[in-house]
Amino acid sequence: MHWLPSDVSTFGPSVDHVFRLILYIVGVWFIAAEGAIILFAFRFRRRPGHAAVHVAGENMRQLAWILVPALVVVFLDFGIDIAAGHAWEEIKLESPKPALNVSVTAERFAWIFDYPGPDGKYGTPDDYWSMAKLYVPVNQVVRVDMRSMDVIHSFAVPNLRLRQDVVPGRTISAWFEATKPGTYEIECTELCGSEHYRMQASLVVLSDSEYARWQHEHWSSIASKPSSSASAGVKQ
Amino acid sequence: MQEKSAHLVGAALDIRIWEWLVGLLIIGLMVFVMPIPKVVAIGLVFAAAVVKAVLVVRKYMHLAAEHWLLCVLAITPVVLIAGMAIALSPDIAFRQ
Amino acid sequence: MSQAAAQRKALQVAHLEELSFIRKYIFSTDHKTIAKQYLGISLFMAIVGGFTAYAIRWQLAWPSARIPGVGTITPDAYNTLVTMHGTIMVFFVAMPFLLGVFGNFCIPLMIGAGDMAFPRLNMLSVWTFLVGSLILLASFFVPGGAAAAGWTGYAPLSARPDLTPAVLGQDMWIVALALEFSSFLMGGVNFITTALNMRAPGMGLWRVPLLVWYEATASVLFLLSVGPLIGGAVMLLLDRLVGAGFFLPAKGGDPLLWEHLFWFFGHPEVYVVALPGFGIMLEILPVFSRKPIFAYRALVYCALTATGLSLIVWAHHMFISGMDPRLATPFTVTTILISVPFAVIVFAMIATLWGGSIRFDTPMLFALGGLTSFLLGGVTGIFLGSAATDIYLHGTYFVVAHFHYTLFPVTFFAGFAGLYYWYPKMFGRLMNETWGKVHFWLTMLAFQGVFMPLFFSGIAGTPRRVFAPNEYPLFKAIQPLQVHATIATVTLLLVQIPFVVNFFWSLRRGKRAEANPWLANTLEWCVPSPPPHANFAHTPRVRRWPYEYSVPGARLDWSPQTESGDTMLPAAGGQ
Amino acid sequence: MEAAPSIETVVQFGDGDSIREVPAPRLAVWLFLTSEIMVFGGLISCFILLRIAHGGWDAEAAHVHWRIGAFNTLVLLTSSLTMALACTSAKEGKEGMARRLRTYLGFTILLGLTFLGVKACEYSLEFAKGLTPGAGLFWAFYYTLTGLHSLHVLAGIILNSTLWIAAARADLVPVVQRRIEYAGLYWHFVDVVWIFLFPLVYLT
Repeated sequence: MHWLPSDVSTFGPSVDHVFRLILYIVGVWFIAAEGAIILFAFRFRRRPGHAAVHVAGENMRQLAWILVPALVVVFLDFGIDIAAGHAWEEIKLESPKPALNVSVTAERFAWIFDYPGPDGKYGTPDDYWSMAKLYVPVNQVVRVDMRSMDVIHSFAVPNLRLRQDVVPGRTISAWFEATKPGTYEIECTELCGSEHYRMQASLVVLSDSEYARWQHEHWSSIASKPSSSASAGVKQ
Repeated sequence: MQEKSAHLVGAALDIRIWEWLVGLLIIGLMVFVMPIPKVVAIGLVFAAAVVKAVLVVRKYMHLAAEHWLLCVLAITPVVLIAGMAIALSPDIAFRQ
Repeated sequence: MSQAAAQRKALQVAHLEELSFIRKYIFSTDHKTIAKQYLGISLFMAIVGGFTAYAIRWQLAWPSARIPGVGTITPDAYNTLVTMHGTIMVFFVAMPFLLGVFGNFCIPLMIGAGDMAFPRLNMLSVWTFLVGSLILLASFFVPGGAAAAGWTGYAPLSARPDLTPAVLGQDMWIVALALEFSSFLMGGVNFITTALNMRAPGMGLWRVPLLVWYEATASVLFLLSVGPLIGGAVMLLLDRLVGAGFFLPAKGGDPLLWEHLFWFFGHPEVYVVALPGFGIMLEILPVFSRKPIFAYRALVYCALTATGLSLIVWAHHMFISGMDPRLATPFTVTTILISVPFAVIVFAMIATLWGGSIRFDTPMLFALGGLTSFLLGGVTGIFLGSAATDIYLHGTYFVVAHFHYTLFPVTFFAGFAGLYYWYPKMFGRLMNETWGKVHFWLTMLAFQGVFMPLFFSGIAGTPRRVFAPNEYPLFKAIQPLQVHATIATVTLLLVQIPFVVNFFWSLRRGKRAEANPWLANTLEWCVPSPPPHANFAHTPRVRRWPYEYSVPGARLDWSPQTESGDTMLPAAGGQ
Repeated sequence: MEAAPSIETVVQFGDGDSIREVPAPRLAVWLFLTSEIMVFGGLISCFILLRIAHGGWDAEAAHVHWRIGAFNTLVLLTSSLTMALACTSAKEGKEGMARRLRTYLGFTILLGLTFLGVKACEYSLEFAKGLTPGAGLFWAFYYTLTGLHSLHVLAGIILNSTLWIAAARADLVPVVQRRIEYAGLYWHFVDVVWIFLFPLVYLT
C-alpha cells in the first residue's frame, strides 16, 4: 500500500479503498491457496507405505470441497463489483458543477491547456493558453475537456488517481478536485510514437491567493498562440 | 412456406425454393421502388432477406435435417455478432 | 465398409510402406511430425522473443546505455522491440507451443486415432504459420524497421504510415498476423473435428482426457472470436494502403472501433492460450499424485463456462479508453465473474494433490510451478478487472506484471511440463531428470525475480511502454526495481541453456523410454515410444475413464484406459 | 468419413455421441462457415454502426447501380439453384447422374463467372466516376464488403471447377459425388452473404 503515490484528489480515497478491499480479499485467498498447495505437496509426498487415496470428487459430498469455496468467491466477487461500481460512478459518471473549465489539447508530444480567460468564453481574444503546465486552484472542481490532434493519448495524473484516454475525433471530459497545493506529474500513458515517454506536463495546484495572483498576472495579457493549438482552442 | 413444399422432394423442392427466393427478391425490389416511409421499407427489405437466408440455410444447406450441434454452430456466431454490435452501438453509432 | 475403416486401412498401408525423407520430415502429414515442426518454430521464435525482452529490460534498467550485443537504441527502436516482443510471444510462441505442439501431438493419440481428421489441412496449417513467422522476422530488416505501434496496434498510430517509421514493417505485421490467424483456423477446425469425430470405440465424451477437451474448447473459442479482427485487419491494411479511413477520424472513421475489434478477439486469445496450458497441468497432476483428477466433469464445464464468459468481457481492456462509461460496470461484473471457473479449476487441482502419493519428477515440478505462479497472475487480474482500480493501474507496470504472471506460467511452465512429460513419447528417450530439476528451480526463482518487482513499480504508477522510466521525477526513486527485474531477466534467459542442452543431448544420449515411462493411463502410453506412423496397429477399444489411479484392491496403482472394468461411476458412463 | 463403429457407441454412450454420425468433412465445413460468419458479420456490423453514426450516407448510396445489383442477386440465387440440383442428383445417384451433375455444376460455374463479370463492369463504372475505395467511408466499405465477397465467389468457382473436371473421369465420380455436398455448402453460404449485402449496400 505505501507504494501508492500520495493522493491529492477528492475521489482518490475511493479508489484506494477499492484497491485495499481487493488487496485484502485476494490476499487471503492467495495465501490460503499457496499454503494448501505447499502443505499438500509436502504432507502427501511419495513415502513408502503411504498409498494414495481413491477420491474422484464425483459425488456431491466431495464436490462440496471445491463448490462451497467457489460460491464464496462468487459472493466476494459481487462485493467487489459493488464497491468498484460506486467508485466508478463517483469518478466517471457523475461530474459536479465545475468552478474552472480547461480545454486540454494533446498533440504528439505535448499537452496544451487553454483557459477561457476572464470572460469565461473560448475563441475570444482574452483566452489564455499554457504549454505543459496546468494551473488549477486548490479545493475547486476543475473540468477538463480533452481533444487529440493526431493519435490516442492518455491523460494520467497518478497523484489524482485520474486517467483518461484522449481519442482523436471526440471531446472527452474528466473532472477532478485537488486537495493539496503543489506540483504533480501529468503523463501520457498511451503509446503515441517515438517521443511518447517525453510527453509529460505538470499539474500546478495553487492556493486561493496564489491562484488569484496567477490569474491577475496572466489572464489580462493577450497571449499569442501557435496556430495548431489556436485552432484547437478555438475550433470547438 | 415449409408446409407448402413439405410434400416436395429432390429437384422439385429445390426449384420450389428457388421460386420463393426470386419471389422474395422481387418483393424486396418493389418495396424499394415504392414511395413508402424509408424505415418501413428497410424493415420489409431486410425481413425478406432474412426469410431468403433462412430458406437457403434450411433447405439448400439441409440444416433443417441436421444434427443439433451444426445448428448451434450456425446460430452462435449470429448471436455473438448481434451482441457485439449492440455493445458497440453506444460508442460507434450513437456517440454524444 | 465405412470410410473410417477405409482410412484406417490406408493409414496402415502408409505405415508399412517406407516414406521418402521429404514426405516424412518436411512435407509430412503425420500429426506427430507436424507437432515437432511447430515445436521447432515456436522454440526458435521464443529465442527471438527472449532476445527482444533482454534488449527492452536492459534499456529500462540503464536507459540509453550500450546494450551488450545490440548497442544503443533509439526510442523508435524501443517501441519496435516492445511491439514485436508482444506479437511474437503471444501469437508466434504461446499459440504454436500450446496448440500447435501439444494439440497436434496429443489429440489423435489420446483419443485413439491414427492421425488428425484432415492430415493435409494440418500440413497446410503449419506451412502457413511458417510463412507468417518468416514475414514477421523479415519485417525487422526492411527499411523503417518492424511494426512500432504496440502489439495492440491501436489506430490511428497503426493506421497512418506517416506516424511511425515502420511503413512496410507495419503492413508486414498485419499480413503476418492474418496468416497466423488462418493457420490456427485450419488447425482449430482440425482439432475440433478430430476430437468429436475420430474417437476410438468406447471413447465416450466423458472418457475424453481433459487436455483434449481443453484444446478443443480453446479452438472453438478461437474460431468464434477471431473473425471480427480478421475483418479489422483488412480494414487496417486498407487504411494504410489506400487511405480508406475506417479508423481515421479525419475521414469519419473511429479509432475506438479498432480497439473493440481487437479486444473482442484479444481477450478470448488469453483463454485460447490459457486453456491448453491448464489442460497440460491437469493431465500431469493425477499421474504424479497417483490419484484420480478431482471433479473431472466440473473441470469440463469450467472450460466451457470460461469460454462462454470470455466472449463478453473484452471491454475491461477499455475502461478508460473513452468508451461509454455506462458500459464499465456490466463488463466489470462479467470480468470478475470469470474468476469463478478458474477458481474451481485451481481448487480442483489442489484437491487432486490432497491424499495423493506425489512424485516430484520434472513435469510435476513445472506443473506445480505453473499453478503457484499463475495464482498470483489470476488474483491480480481482479484489480484490473474492476473499473475503479483500473483507472489508476491501467497502462502501468502492474498490467505488465499481471499478464506476464498469467501468460508465462501457462506458456512456459505448463509448456515445459508438457515437454518433459511427452518428450519420451515424441522422441523415444527421456530427458535428464537432474538437469530438468535444475532448469525448473532456476527458472522458477528467476521468473519471480523478474515480475514481482514490476508489481510494485506498477502500484507506484510507472507507465509501461516508456523508453526511459527515469525521465519521470515521480519514479526516479524506484529505478532500482527496474534494475532488479533486468538482472533477473538476464538470469531467466541464461538458465534456459541447461534446457536447450538437455533437449538436444537427450535426443541422442537420453535414457531409452519404454512405452509407458510415467505409468499413466491415457491411450498414448499404450503404444511404443515413439509411436509408429499410424499410431495404433489396430484401433484400441476404450473401456475406462482416463484417471483411474490407486483403485482400491487393484494390483497396480494405474489402470490403462484399454483395460476392462470401470470403478469410476458415474464418470465412466456417457451421460 | 465417420469414425469407428458409430451406432454401437451411440447406443452405449448416449446422445452426446451421435455427433460421430456426422461426416467429419461436413462438421469441418460448418466450423469453417462459423468463423466466416464472424468475419463477414464483424465487417457488416462495423458498416451498419458507422453508417448510423454518419446519418445514413444517402448521398453516397445514391450512386450505386441497384439494378445491376438486383440482376447479380438473381444470377447468384439461380446459381444456388443449379448447385442444389447438382447436389440433389449426386445424392439420388440415378443413372446418368454424372452427366447431370456436370451440367448443373457447369451452369453454376458459368453463373458465378457472370456474377464476377458484372461486378467488374460495375467497379469500372464507379472508378470512372472517381468513386474509389479512398473516396470516402461508404465507398471504402462498399469495396471491402463486395470485394471480399467476390473473392469468396472466385474461390467457389475454382472449387467447383476442380470437381467439374474430376467428374469427367469415371473413376473419380464417386469422390465428386461425396465432395460436391461440401462445395455446395460453401457456395450457398456465399449466396447467403450476398442476400444480406445486396439490401445493405444497394437498397438502403
